Amino acid sequence: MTSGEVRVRLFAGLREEAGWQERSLVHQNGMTATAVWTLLNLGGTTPPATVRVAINHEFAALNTPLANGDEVAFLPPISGG
Amino acid sequence: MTSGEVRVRLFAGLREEAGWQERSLVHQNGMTATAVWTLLNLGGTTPPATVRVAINHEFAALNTPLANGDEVAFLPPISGG
Amino acid sequence: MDVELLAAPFNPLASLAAWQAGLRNGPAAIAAAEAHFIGRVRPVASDGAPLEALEIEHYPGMSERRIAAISQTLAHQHGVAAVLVRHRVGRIKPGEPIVVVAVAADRRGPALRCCQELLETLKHEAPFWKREWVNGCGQWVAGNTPL
Amino acid sequence: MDVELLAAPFNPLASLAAWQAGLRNGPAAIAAAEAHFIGRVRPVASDGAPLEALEIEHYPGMSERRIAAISQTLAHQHGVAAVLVRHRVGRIKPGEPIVVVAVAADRRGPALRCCQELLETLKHEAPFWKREWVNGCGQWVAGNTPL
Repeated sequence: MTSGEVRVRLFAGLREEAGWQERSLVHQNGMTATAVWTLLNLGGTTPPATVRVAINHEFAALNTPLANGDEVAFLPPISGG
Repeated sequence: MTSGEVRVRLFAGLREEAGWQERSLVHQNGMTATAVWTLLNLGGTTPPATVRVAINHEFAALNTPLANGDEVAFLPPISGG
Repeated sequence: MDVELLAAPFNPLASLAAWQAGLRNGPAAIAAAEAHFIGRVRPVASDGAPLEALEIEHYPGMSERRIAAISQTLAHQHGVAAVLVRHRVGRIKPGEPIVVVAVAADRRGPALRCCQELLETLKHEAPFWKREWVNGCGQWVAGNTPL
Repeated sequence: MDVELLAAPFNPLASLAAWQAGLRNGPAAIAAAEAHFIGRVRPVASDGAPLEALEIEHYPGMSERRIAAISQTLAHQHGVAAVLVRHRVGRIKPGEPIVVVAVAADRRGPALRCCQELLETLKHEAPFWKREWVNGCGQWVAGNTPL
């Protein structure tokens, strides 16, 4: 992954609503998952309460600052097993 | 099984303490497992609280009257599975 | 209810495979959840000494009847589709299977709960007695291993 | 921890047999208790319609990592000797296995409890999404089936 960027991934219903599964954004200091959500016009100014965020394959809080090269993912409600 | 008799069975530790595993007794009206225990000198006038009784392969109370041809068993504490 | 006492060593997965094959052709074919338990003989006796063998005495006739009755009652209570029980009797070597319990149900909750309760009930309500053999001496086990 | 995601149909008892064979040669050889769970695809969708297939989307990389972490944490918490997880991804037909969880421990309590908690945690904490296919249309499943 190119440093200076943040990779964004969507899954399942979120992916289909948005019509894309992966995008890259220029990294900005202090950028959070909420900011990414807004920038990409995913719906409103913050993800719905049912959506969880993962940063680099770990669950994370919406307001965790993203670093250069991070992968942030928005996860609709999980239905595993 | 001969009518007019009660068959008595012992298992595990009880069988070894008594030195026999099966006996027959003449059935008497109103005979109970407790009476059988006493008659056969199995120790005291009633089985210890840890011993359970089965009549014809079903758990039963000590004071259930035995019928002609019944099989009564004294079961030491169970340790299955 | 598929219940059997076995006097010789057996393969738990083979028992499960045969049971599953039977289910596929019956009313439990659509049971989406299956819970299993396999118990084996520990290599040490209760006092920590190396175990030669575990012997299980039972009350023939009553033991089969009790296991069938317990299985049927719990299957009904938990609303599960099918139950399998295999239980060894006789002399069993360390590492060998003693018991297999399996439950098929439509949902994971009933399958798991019925499997656990069935196992616990068998341990306390079926006429089995364990004897541990160490150095050629047999000792009756007073109760069940802790949960 | 023996954890794998599978993109093709698999045989749960074969997975269990391979896992057991591995245990026999390791430190879990003396684990006397084994609990298993197998989950299969139901033949009907949530709304009762006949199901063509269940599709499971996952987050490659994160899903493996989460399952391994969950398994390790619960194995440690319950003090069990070994854990097996097999989970299908992709398109799965009715009756085909989705998930196998197995736990080996010294005692039945930890084996049974860890198996149940592992299954429940996977359902809520690993990034999997189910889609039901009925009549050529796919519908995302909002949550988990009730326990």
